[in-house]
Order: sequence, then C-alpha cells, then structure tokens
Amino acid sequence: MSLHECSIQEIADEVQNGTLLGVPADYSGVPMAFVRELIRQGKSELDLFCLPQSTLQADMLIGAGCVRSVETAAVTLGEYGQAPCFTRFVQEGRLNVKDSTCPALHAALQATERAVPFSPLRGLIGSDLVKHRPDWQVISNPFSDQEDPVILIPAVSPDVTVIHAQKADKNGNVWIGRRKEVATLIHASKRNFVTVEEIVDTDFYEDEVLAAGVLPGFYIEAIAVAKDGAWPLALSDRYPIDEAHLKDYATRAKTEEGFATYLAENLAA
Amino acid sequence: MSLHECSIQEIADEVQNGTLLGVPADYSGVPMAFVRELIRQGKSELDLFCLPQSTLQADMLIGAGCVRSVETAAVTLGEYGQAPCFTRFVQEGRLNVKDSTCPALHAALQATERAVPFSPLRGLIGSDLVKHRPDWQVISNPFSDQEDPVILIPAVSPDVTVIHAQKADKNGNVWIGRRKEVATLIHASKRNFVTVEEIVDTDFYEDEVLAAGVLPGFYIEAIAVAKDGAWPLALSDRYPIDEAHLKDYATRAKTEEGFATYLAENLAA
Amino acid sequence: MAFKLEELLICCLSRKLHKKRHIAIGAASPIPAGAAFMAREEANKGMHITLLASQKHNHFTDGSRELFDAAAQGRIDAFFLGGVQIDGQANINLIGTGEYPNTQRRFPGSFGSALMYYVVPSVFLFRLQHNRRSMVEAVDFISAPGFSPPEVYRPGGPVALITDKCLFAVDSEKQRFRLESLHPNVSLEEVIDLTGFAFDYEENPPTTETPTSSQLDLLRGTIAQEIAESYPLFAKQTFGI
Amino acid sequence: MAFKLEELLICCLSRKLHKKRHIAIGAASPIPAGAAFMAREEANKGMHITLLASQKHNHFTDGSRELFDAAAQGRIDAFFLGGVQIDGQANINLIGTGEYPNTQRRFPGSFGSALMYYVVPSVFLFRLQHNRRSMVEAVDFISAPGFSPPEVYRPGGPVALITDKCLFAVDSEKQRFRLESLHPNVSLEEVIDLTGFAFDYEENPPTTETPTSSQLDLLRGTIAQEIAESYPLFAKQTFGI
Repeated sequence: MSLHECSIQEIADEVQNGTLLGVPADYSGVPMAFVRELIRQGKSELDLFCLPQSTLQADMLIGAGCVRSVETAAVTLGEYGQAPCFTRFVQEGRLNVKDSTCPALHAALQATERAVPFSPLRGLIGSDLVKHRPDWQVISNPFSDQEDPVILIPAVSPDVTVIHAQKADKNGNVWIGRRKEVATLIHASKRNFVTVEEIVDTDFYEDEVLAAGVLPGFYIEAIAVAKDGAWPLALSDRYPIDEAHLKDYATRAKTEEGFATYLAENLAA
Repeated sequence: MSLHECSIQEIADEVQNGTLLGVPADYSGVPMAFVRELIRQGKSELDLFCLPQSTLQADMLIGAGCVRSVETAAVTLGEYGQAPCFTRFVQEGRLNVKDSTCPALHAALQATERAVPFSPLRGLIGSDLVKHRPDWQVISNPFSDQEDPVILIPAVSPDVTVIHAQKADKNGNVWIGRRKEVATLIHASKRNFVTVEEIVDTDFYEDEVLAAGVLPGFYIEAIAVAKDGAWPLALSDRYPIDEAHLKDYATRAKTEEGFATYLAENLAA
Repeated sequence: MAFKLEELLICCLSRKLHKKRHIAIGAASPIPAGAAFMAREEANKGMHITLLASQKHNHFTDGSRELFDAAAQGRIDAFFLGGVQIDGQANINLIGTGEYPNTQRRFPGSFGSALMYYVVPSVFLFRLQHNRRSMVEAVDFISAPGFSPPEVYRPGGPVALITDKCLFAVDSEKQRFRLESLHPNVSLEEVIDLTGFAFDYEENPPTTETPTSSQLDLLRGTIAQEIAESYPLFAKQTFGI
Repeated sequence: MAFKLEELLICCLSRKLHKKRHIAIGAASPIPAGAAFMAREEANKGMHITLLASQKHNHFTDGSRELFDAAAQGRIDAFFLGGVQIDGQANINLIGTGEYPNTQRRFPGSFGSALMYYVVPSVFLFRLQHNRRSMVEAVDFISAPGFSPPEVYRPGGPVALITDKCLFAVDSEKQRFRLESLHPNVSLEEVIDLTGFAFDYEENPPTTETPTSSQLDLLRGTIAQEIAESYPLFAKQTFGI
C-alpha cells in the first residue's frame, strides 16, 4: 500500500461535468477547499448524492451553477437557517431535487457496497417521497404468507467521492474515527479522493486503537493536504465551525448578488 | 447509560435450552469461560449461529451434547486440524448442520440489523448450498429487464449473543476495535451479554480515538469480568492462543472418551 | 412561580418520557432535549439519551445509519418530529408548501422521518407556531404519514402533538387528534380557531399541568447546564445562562 | 540450484500475479501468500496484499464482511481456493465426500467460496495432493461451481489450478482445464493417471518454469521472513528459519 499525494487542483481536474459526486454530511468531514476549487474550475451539471444531507457544500455548488441535480434527505444550514441557494433554486424551478430520506440514502450505498442491485427498507410506504421516485420499487415480501409490501432501493454508485479528514499516514491510510458512514460512501464510489489536514510519518495500523478508526488506503486514489480544508465548517476535534462566517453567508447568499460577491471574495484566496 | 455487572453463571442462566446462540469468530473474542459454564450447566438443544465460523466454541458445545444445530460457514480448528467433535457428530449423523457461506451469514444479520425481512446477495446460485437451504429464495431482480436471478437471505435474529472483549468502561461500553462484525451480531441479537478481561474506571467516549472502536453499552444487558476469558483461544493484543492446549485438545477430542476426560479436567476449574 | 412557555413545554413533554429507556433527539430540538434530560433526572437515572447534534451525547459508532438501524431494531423508544405542516391525520410535511416539486416555500427536506415515524413506538410531534398555516386539513406533501394500513409494517407512530397553545393526544383507533390539555391562558375557541383540522375535545379541557417550583429549580439548574452544552443560544435566551 | 516443491509452486504462482493490485489470501495458505509477496517484490511494489490470517497484513476495519464486500465491489483482483475435491468443470467441494448431509468424510465447510469464486476476477485453485480422490470427475458437493450460465452475475471465476504435479490453465470457453505445464520430473501419463477428470493437453507439454537462483535467493531471504510472520511452521519446514 502506498501514498499517492496530489494537489486539490488535481482532484478537481478528475471531476468531469456530469459526474455523480458523493457528498458527506457535516460531521463526516466536508472538503470545502475542494468545493471552492470545483467552483473556480467552473464545473457544471454535477449530480450530488448526499449521505444523508448537506449544508454549505451543496448550497455553494448550487449557487455557483455547478449542479444539475441533488439527491438528499435535506439541504440546510442547520442553526444558521435554511440553505439560501438551495431554497432559491428550488423555488425558482432551477434545480432537480431527488428528495429522499436518510435510511434510503444509506441503503442505496449499502447495496453497492455489497454489489447487490438493491436494498430492502422498511418505512416509506405511504410517503409522497415514493410517488416521485420511479426508481424505487415496492414488492411483496416473498418470505411472508401475508400481504407485506417492502420497498426496494436500487444501488447507487457515485462516480467520485471526496471527503476531508484529519490525517493520513505515510502509507495512504486515512483516520476517520467513528463516523463510519463515510466508509460506506467510499466503498460504494468508483473513485475516491481525500483531503487531509496533515500527513503523518507513521502507519496507523501499528496501533490497534488507532486502527479501529481507519479507512484503508486501498480505496483511495490520491490524497491532498488541505490545511483547514473543512473551513468554514467544523472538523471534529480539530476546529469548530466559523460562526461569523456562516451567519454572513446565510445572509448574503439569500440574493444572487450577495452570493456573487461572497464567491468573489472567497474564491480569490 | 450504566454498567450492569453480573457473573458468568448468571449469563449462562439466561440461556435456555433451545436458544439460538450467536457465536463470534475467533478473532472477534470468543467467550470460552462462558462456554465452559454452559457445559457445566448441562444445556441442551442449543442452535448455534456462527459469524461466520467457529473453532473451539462450537466444537466443545457439540462434543458435550449441548447442540441441536449449527449454522455456519465452517467449523475447524484451523492450523490444529479438523474440529474433532463437529466432524465425528456430522459423520455419525448426530448433528444438524445448516451449511452456509460467510457472506450469507453476514447478510442474514445485516437484514435484522436494519429490521428488513431479507438481504439480497450475489454468488451462491449453482452452489449445492442453495439446494439444502429451503429458507433461502431466488427471485428475479426487479430492476433488470433481463433475466437476473438474485438470492435473498432471510433475516436471522439470535436469541442471545455472548462475546468476550478486552475491556468495558464504567458506563458499560465495550471496546471491540476494528473487528466490527461482532457489532452486527450484537445489533441483530435480541439479548446480549459480554465477558471482559477488565472493567476500567473511565468512559471510552472521553477519547475520540478510543471511541472509534466502541460497542455502545445500550446494546448490552450485562457484563461479567472473566480474566483470560477467551483462553485457550487468543485475545487480540492481549494473549496468544495456547498452542499446547489446542494440540492436546485436537488429539484427545477425536474420541468420545478422550473428549470426556478433557472435559472432566477442564470444567473442574 | 412564573415560568416561560419553553419551561412549560419541557416539563409537559418530560412527563411523557418517564418510562423510556432510550430517547433519541434530532438536530435543532432543544425542548425535546430538555424534556429528556428532565425525565432522566426525575424518573430514570439509567435512561439513555442520544442527541444527534452532540458529540458528547451521541454514542453511536457505526455512522449515522446506526440511529436508523437501532430505531428499526426497536431499541429507540421515543423520537421527536417537527413539520412545516401537520394535518388532522398526523401526516407531516417537511418539504414545503405548494405543489411539489416546484414548491412555493421550500424547506430543507424529509430527513429520516420516512423511517423513524414508522418504527419508533412513541413519536412526539412538535410545532411551536400553532396556526392555520402549520395545522392544516391536509398537508401539501406527506413526508411521512401519520397512520398506515394494516398490511404495512409499522410498529411505531405518533403519540402526541405539542404546540405553543396546547397538547394533543393521538387516538390511534380513530386516527385523529384529541385535545388533551390547553396551555395556561389559552382558550378552546382560540385553539379551534388556530387549527386547520378537526379534532376531538371535551367541553372543558383541562389545563396543561404547570411546572412546580422544584421542577423549575431543577430545570434552571442542572438541566439548563446540560441543554447549554448542545444548545447554547437556546439556553441563553431561555435560562439566561 | 536445487529447490523444493514449495519453492517451485511459489515461483510458478507468483508469475501469474505480477499485474494484480490487490491480492487476498485466506487462512492456511502459505504458498499463495509467498507467491503474492514474491510478486510484490519482483513486479509491483505498490501491490496490496491482504492475509486474512494475519493482523499485520489485514487492513480491513469493517469486520470480516469487508473482504466479501470489497471482493464484490471488484477491488480484490486475485484469490485462492482449495478443495477437498475439484472436478473437471472446476467445481469445488469444501464440505466432504459421500452423500450430503451425512457425509462419510466431513470437512470444515464452504467458507466464503460461494461468493468469492463468483466475484474475484482471478481465482487460483490449489490442491497439493494430486490424486483421483481429489481430482474427480464430478464433486460430491458443489460448494461453488466452476462456471455459471450467462444469466448469473459472475464477473469472476477460476483462471488456473495448481497441484503438486502440474499447472492447469482454465479454458473458460470450453469450461474445462488445459494442462499448461508439468512440474519437473512429472510425466503426462502420471498426471493423466492421477486425474479423475478429462482435460486438454498437448502431446509434449512444457515443463513448469523453475526458479532462478536469484529468485531462490529472494525467496529464501526477504520473502521467507515475510511468510514466517504468519506461517512460522511452514517457514521452518520449507526454509529452515
């Protein structure tokens, strides 16, 4: 196993227009430096697959016109209010939202993780979500002798997933801790890249305690160092969310003009 | 969350004849002290569900007449040769083996983990395993417009699972490290007990590095301290397998008489 | 002893949680969190509380799917769901108003409601703006239905709806709400007027039990500190800490 | 330079592995492990090798199911399977001989073969006792079939069978074995005589390429040390270390 180091620009180069991009939840390490680079490179027609929801990553990409569709359980700035670009684009009919629910997003990736065509799921039947998802199917549970509808969620495989993490080791392994759903996202994606705060000169597997939180390097094509790479979002145990920045964003991004000046200021760096 | 401490005897008391017992693989922490107590208490008609295989735990329980059936991908002593009691009982037609394959055993528990009635799986079609498993079903993949048979493995929920681990904390959380399949076994079981080398006076969640390898205490009904509780098997990072003991067992357990004297010697303690 | 609406709601919800073993609370839910902490303190020290927004109070180690898995396994006894709209059949809408997909007012999305509402035995609905825009006859979009036909696997569902005006219980037989109590200084007429759906009620509904002074002491002391760790802004506004 | 059979087999298998990115090796497989270490050393330093029996050489962190998941995802390029019996259609039997379930001679079980054999692109079969009890016309129990009808999802399958006598290649079109080479001092007649199934062969089959002295140096040095970590007994017997 070996480390392939690269730059954020090189990761963004690998994202073609039309890519299905895996998007991690905030607590999993959001690669915001990479997101800004995608916008700088003027990507378009990206399809986002969120596990299971997104905040600033989806909202900025939508606002910058990079996104064709987003499959998600929610896009929101959480305590900072509604996701302004997402809300505006949906209300103006400019964004295709494949509305889903958290466990269905997990189920779709878990199917790919095991290379099966679908995962069964409980719940959902009677929700209007199902009406608008012709890609989901309801079958009768073949193990029951009574009527028992079960929904099947088809497998989804993102073309590219990029996450941000605290650290990688000298052999390209990444420490992700207990937020294991990014492992599922990575397992299910065709290509994976990681940005990290730092690359350390050890091997995580030398310590079984550390090893329990490791994403093995063989899933990862290349790793780029991005100090403060989740900023202005938080990175668990490293730095908190930049509250002032988020408040400012939540206000300015409510209008096209405000978002444009926000972008201009924040892409320059 | 709080710690409920108990004795090994009390755990064994909760295992009724006819229980479907979850059995962990060797590298996951095998509760051998508990196994000896089950034999001491003269349990019978146990059904074993191995994730995904077993060595000494299944073999001793079988030899002692505690077992009615075993669902497993294999029973073997590995480098120490064939599992002598398992082999003898099968060849004499005295044991019902539900032969399976590792991923099907995982799939059955993963179904229960998500409370769905089945998990789809690839492979298997054309294997004679399927012929002898009327509980498995083959359906046509409803997402394909071509003929595409997919096997469905029904959910299995052990009545009781007992594992052995290195340590629990003062709030009843258990550190299992990266051998995460025991978490699936625990999630899928109706009742869970753990034996540990020690209970430490900290909370594992105070350290995010430790937390990544923790099984949360709310899955666990009670915990018993059992020093050297996996002996004569190994416990990862704590102690190696007792080679001389295993060699001795492998030889003696080949006959009913040899096994009987082995048991007599080893249950007394 | 004077109390704030938030304090009333926390104490009211708390009484419903005394017998729960494991309560899970989603993001942006300081009142349910306070109620759970209060119930643990008053009734069951062994209660397990999961705050998904917290690191300290979140013991899951298998990623965020573990909440949904644990709930599906029947290991979560109580959960809380809001709604842009809630209707008389306890259907909830977290998507937005107007005709989907080009909603007039779009909200974040359905989150995990389309599983959690089905599998958690006691789901508490809450909505702090009780008016005819939120309490509607029929939601514009069903993120998750209040009730399901008998063939649908549904061990869980709604047990109550709490608003800034009153507490409704859920009548599962009739599949509708029944007014359980009015918050102090709220009249039945007011609730009828503010509610877009029909519901059952007695002529003289009881008043929601108000917090005792010892409850308020507990709440403003220990519990406020617990809440502040995850919801500092709420704690500051409500308890001045 | 003289060499042992094990050394011949390791070097022979190793040549088939030069282009693999990730090779996984099950329990009790020191020869495949040696072949993989050898291939990494000779051809591809970036190769990833997973020894399931090892802690050091096992980087999975999602439990033992991660091997099967990773294999199903197409991330494992090569795997090795033994067999109590192997037949001419590359069916393997890991269960035992005689009529199932009351097998006359019971073996441990099918392990993960009933998935791995289907999804790993290059599965190498190995069996070091080449005789008519192990190389049979039809196995008594198919743990996993050698080939599958076209409608069955099967990106992987067998590519070769190595024994203590010879190396067979797999002809996927004909769904049968073709003798690729005879190990030194083994005759075609001997192999035909010891094999219970029909197979294709040339009149004068080549001899299995023997290890060069530099290969043997490498094997007895670095590689033997690597093997010894997981298979001390084998390393002692074969390399005297």
